[in-house]
Amino acid sequence: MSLQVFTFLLAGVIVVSGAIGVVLSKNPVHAALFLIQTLFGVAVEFLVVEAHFLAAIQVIVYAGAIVILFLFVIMLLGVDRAEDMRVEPIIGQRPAAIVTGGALLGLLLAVIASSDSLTGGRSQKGALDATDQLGAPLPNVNQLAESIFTDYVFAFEVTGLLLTVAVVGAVVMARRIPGALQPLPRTALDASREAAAEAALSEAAEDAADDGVDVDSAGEV
Amino acid sequence: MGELTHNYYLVLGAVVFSIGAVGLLVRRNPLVMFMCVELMLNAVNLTFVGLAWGLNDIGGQVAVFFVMVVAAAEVVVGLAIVVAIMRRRDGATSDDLSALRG
Amino acid sequence: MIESVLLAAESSADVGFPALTSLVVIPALGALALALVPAARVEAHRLIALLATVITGAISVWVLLVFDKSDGGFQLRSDDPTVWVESLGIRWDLAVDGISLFLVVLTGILFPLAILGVMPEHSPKNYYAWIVALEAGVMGVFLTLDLFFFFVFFEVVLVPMYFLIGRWGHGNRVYAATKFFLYTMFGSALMLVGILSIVFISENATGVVTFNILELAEGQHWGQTAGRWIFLSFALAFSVKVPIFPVHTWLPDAHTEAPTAGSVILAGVMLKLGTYGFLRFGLFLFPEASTWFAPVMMILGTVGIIYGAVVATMQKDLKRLVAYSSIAHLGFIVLGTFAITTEALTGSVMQMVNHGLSTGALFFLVGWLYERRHTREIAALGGLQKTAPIFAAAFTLVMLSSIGLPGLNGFVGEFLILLGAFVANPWITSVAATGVILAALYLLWAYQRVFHGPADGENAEMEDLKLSEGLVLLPMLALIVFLGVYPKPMLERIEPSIDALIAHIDRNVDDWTEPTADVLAPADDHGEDDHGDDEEHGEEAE
Amino acid sequence: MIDFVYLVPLLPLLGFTTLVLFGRRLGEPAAGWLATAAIGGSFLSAVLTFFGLRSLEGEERVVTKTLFEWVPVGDFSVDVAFLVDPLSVAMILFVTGIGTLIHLYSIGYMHGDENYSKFFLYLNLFTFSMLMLVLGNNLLLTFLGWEGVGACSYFLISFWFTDEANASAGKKAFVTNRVGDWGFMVATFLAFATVGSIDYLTLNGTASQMSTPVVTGIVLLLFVGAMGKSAQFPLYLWLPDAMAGPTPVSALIHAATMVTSGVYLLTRVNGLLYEVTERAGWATNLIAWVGVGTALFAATIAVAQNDIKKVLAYSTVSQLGYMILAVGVGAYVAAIFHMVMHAFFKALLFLGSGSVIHGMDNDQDMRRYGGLQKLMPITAGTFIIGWLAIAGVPPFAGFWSKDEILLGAWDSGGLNGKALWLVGLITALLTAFYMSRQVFMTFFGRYRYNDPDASEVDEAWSAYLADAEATSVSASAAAAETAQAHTDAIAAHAEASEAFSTAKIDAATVSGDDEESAKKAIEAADRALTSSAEAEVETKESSEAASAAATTASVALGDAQAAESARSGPALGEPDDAGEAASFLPEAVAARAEHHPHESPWHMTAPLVVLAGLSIVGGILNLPFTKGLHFLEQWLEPALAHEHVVNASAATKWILAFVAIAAGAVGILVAAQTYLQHRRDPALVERPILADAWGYDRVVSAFMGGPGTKLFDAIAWFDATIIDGMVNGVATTVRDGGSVVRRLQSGFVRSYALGISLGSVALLVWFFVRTAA
Repeated sequence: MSLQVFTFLLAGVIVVSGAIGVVLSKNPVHAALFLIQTLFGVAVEFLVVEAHFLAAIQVIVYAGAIVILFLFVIMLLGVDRAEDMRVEPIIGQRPAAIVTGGALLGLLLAVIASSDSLTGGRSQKGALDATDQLGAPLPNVNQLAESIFTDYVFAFEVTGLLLTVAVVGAVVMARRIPGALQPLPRTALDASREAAAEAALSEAAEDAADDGVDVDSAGEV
Repeated sequence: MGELTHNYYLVLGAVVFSIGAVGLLVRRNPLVMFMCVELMLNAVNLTFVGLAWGLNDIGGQVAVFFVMVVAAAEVVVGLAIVVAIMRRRDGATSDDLSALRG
Repeated sequence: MIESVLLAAESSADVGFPALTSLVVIPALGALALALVPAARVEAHRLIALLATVITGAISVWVLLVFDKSDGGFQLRSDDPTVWVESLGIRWDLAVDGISLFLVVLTGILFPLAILGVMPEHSPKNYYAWIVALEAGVMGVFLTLDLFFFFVFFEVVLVPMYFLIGRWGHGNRVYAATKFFLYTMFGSALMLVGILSIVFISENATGVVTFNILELAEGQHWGQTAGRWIFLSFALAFSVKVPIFPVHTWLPDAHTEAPTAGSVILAGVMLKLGTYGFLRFGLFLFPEASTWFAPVMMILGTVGIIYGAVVATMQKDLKRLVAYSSIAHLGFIVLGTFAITTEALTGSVMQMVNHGLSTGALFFLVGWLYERRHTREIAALGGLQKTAPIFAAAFTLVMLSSIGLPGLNGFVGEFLILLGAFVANPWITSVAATGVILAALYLLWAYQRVFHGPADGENAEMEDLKLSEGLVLLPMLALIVFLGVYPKPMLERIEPSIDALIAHIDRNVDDWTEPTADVLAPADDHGEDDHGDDEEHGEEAE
Repeated sequence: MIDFVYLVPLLPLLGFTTLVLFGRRLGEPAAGWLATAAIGGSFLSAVLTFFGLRSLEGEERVVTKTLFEWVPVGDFSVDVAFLVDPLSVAMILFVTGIGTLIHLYSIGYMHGDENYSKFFLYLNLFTFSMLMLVLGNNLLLTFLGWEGVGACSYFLISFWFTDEANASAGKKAFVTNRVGDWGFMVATFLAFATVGSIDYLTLNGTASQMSTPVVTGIVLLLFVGAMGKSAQFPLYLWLPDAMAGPTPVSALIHAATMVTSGVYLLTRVNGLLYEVTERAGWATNLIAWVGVGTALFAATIAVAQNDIKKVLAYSTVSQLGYMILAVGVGAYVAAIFHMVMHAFFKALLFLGSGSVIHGMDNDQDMRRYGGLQKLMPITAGTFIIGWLAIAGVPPFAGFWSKDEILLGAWDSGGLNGKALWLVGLITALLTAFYMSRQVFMTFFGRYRYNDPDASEVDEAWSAYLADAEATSVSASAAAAETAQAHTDAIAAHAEASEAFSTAKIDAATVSGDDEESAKKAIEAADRALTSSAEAEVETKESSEAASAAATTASVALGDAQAAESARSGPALGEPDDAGEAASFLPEAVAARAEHHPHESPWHMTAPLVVLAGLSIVGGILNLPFTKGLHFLEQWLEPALAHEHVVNASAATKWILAFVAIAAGAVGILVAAQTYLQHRRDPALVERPILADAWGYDRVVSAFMGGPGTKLFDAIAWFDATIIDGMVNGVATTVRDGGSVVRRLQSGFVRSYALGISLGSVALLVWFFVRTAA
């Protein structure tokens, strides 16, 4: 077992355990922290296969910026309370999700197992192990830069535009509009929830009546 | 166990992707759902990088670069939406937003 | 034939003024102008609509005047059609021949009358805009030689009519409009597949993509089976539009609930899109399939004649009765179209115009009746001839035209259709001819119930025909009488194109010849010889 | 001079257009005079045409005058062209001639009608159409006229459209005729499909080359057309109803001209008929039998009609049957001869009846006529001439032509011909009978207009009985009431006497002030007792009186009932007497008594006189005695190439003539015995089933109104429910399917995500399976 494989496996355990943590932790803050764990693990995996630049921005952008953004939002909105994982309003969603996830995993693995060789055309610019005129291996950043600013320059520009639009959009949406906010439209779920609450209330009232207690006060209790 | 091959990355990617997918389907908190989406994106990134290595082609890494940018944009917009929703209803879950029911 | 057509097109290209294009463009511009004028400028709407339609009508009459009656090919066609999509061979290619000429003129005349004849009850701006837009679409269908544009126009006309019925109609108007729209849309969905099929089949054979019907028809690259199937896809679209039994039920609803102008246009020109389609895109593109399906179509036409008449007889709503009478009349046209003889085809084309005039006029009258009495129920009317003698006289004349009284236009068309169809198939035609009895039955019975008898209640106070209404009706009545007494100018313009069409069918279908007046030739030896010679001379003379 | 033929239809057309445009402004009587002048001019033109044609030699007398090309399409070409030959000229002469007379007559008859000018407008249009029918050189132009006259007939029958019955009759005429027109049209198609032409000369010329089925088909289909227009069984139904129109219309259209056009048409294509006779004799024989059958059938119905115009209508049907018979046996000259003669005398009879109706205040019931010859001498005289003519009395017009037809039938060969002749003869007898009946009932006998008729007497009696009964009932009710009052009074008296005694007892027990009041009470009670006793006596008297009145009334009722049951119908020839019920006769009777029948104005009588003259001498046209006297036959020869040549010997002819005269005489004598001398009860012949026209009309109407309407309704129901139901069913299915599928759209984003996941799984499976395979 080479160092490479060892590193990969170690990082892999970090990644997978982080991912499971994200899914299972009731508190979004915990989930965010687990996500950071996963992202760091991924960064390590990048390093293993010589994607140095990507590993760097994985840490800087993802872990540094995106997850922090998540945490900001969680804190801003104060939604850091635990989600009740015991109930599932949509009937059959959870088993279906697990079956689907399992099937997805199984099939993907089956596909990987059944494909024995790699095929595919080259992209126009550069192999990973390209060298300069002197025969020295090119730094990863240089290679990536060359590819991005030649072959993919149009995509790059468009991405820039996309980011700008996203920022503008985010600002517009998150802006606080003066005056009262339009409440969310009522949904079927709301109705069922209210019905359930009402049923519970009337049940309580009945119980209270049985016990000879005033209904209103029971409601307040 | 021998040498590291791109298949390791593919398997890892598949596992993380599936976990992300299950999380997305199971969790109701929109923020956590976003995190699961990030997991899935990262899983894809892993396969890209792994294949770039296996195929000895920088193109895979370029793709990852773009994925990251798009992920950043997506998170920005998505979180803005979450903020906008949460302002209207505190502690809303994704199931509360079912106004498009047929 | 193509050569002659192209030659004709060149010879008539020196007109200098794109008359046919303007027939489509002027109404379209009119609609645009109406859309741009503010809704508050009420007086401007009617004026613009009138201006657009009257100019269009004038151009259509001018086209009629410059039309060369000796030429059976397409005329006034630009020799260098504007290419719209080069790679798909889609061209803005308009032309007129004897078959489309009178439909174009009918459209040109009917639209201004429809605008003059009735005022919308509300939202005049949108109303006029839709009507004028409709004219552009209808003209486009009649004029284009390009299948792509044909399909576009064929579908485009649905939209204005949908809104006219849905917004300005009566009673159950939304139901009627939706039914009309969906039904006809459904009918023509398969036609698009058919159009693409023949275009691609031709492309495979020639390497050239073209939507031009002349080239497609001349090529006939599709085989027998494919041709029949594709013909069916076209036939379905046209059958719904005509409509032919049993896909007719949208028509009574649409006609009944439509506003008066809508009914007039619907009956006058829009139903002709179907029958015209059968002639131009059925017979011309698929000669083999048409001759193969001809007996079925003749039977369907006959069923339509009898069935429409029988159902019309029992209607309690006057407008609905007229609508069902349309089914019967269009049955005659279908019968004539698929008899594929010169007489029957010429009669069919003429009958299209006749039906437009007489049923259009009937719808005007029924509409005005409704304006006055606010009911169309036959049982609620009665004795109106006493209170409104001029109204009754106009109704009588139009009704007699519809019944097919000789000396009025309806007869000439009907007679020619039956005559030609008889030569093709005596038995079916003998049955179809009973339609004339039923036509008399349902119309006279309706007339009796509405106009005869004592007038009481509101019937006793009904206003007679107003001068303005009379003036709207006058051109139609004049044409009804003129075409009945002297149909020759019309027939001699239609016939060369029909001859060309029949020659085209004859060339492209191996074992088919036009049924001629010889099928029941006497068994006696000497008689047949003499007679046969006559026939041949007759054909040479043509 | 033949070119004058253009003027013949043109003048009525001009008259028509002028009246359309200015009719209302012209008003009465200018519009009428204008129309009459137009037809008169047309008649003069016809006369000039006649002389023009006469100046030509025999075979040249067939001239085609083309006006313009009408419907030219492909192999088919039809001109507006006139075929001027002896046959058509003979027709236009009598159409315009009689037309002029009837126009003139109408000026008086339509006096005061609010649609005066419209009437003449229609008449002119009718004449124009009729002339086109006659002059057309081809089937199509004839069809134009054919339908034109049909339409005018429709307009004129329903001329007084406010009455539903008239409107229905007009519609019935048009629709029934359309059934025949179907035959005409199909015949035209068949002719075109066979010959490639539909003009008469070509058709007659190529008849011999047509195959037997074709020529038979054309002839029979044309005969279907003729059955409609010439009112033959089974399509005759409309003609009796057509009498709803104004009488001049009945005379012009439904007796003299239009209805004969079927006969004319068959005569026109005599070349075809000849071929049919030669090759498929059954077909012409069928025509002959339909003709003679209709003649007999209609004659039996005419016997029992009471409406003066209905008799004439059925008579017309019957006479048309004769003409069809003549055509069927190939006696075309006889057919045309009878057609012209019939036009003379039937127009005369109709106009005469119109004059009577006019004079009798629009009453058409012959049972109320009688003795009118004194009051309307001209009408009566001319009507009697018409009667003699139709009854076949020599030397009046009808005798000659009817004789010709019977001779033709006899001579058509074999037992079949004899049978045709015999039926024709019986019809002749019946004709003489019913026409005599009409004349006797109308012009002879007692003046009966003041008499109440049977139904009115019945009405009077039932009114009388009802009145008596009402009296009786009210009297007994009054008796019961007074008796009750009496009982009440007795009770009141008893009460009062008790009150009195109680008061006395009370007075005995009190004293002091109370004594005073008790005394007053006694006085009051005494007064009450006295008055109640008076009341008792009074009510007793009134009760007795009332019960006596009730008894009287019930006796009177019994008497009335007895009288009613004892009353018998009128004695033969005597008026029905209402007797005791006379004062209860409907007011109409009294109103009639006020009426004084009068002779019509000169516009109306002048045509009668002219027509009467023609009916007397008309026979001269074609006297049978020597060849030289066959003017009509000689004249028509160029047009009728296939006239049947009579083989019968002169002796046979004489015998047949005498038999026919004898039959006519028998008919007249029987009628005279029955209706003049009242020796027989008319009910012997006036059977209800005959009055009901053998129930045929009723059955047909019942079928049309019953199962026929039901069938039509069923089809309309089928359309609305099944056909449209299927369409709506498709729509409903789509909508229902949509509302089911809609549930999938839960609105939960996680459900959608699950869907996407499932989709990816499915895609993966697909890829995997594909690469594996």
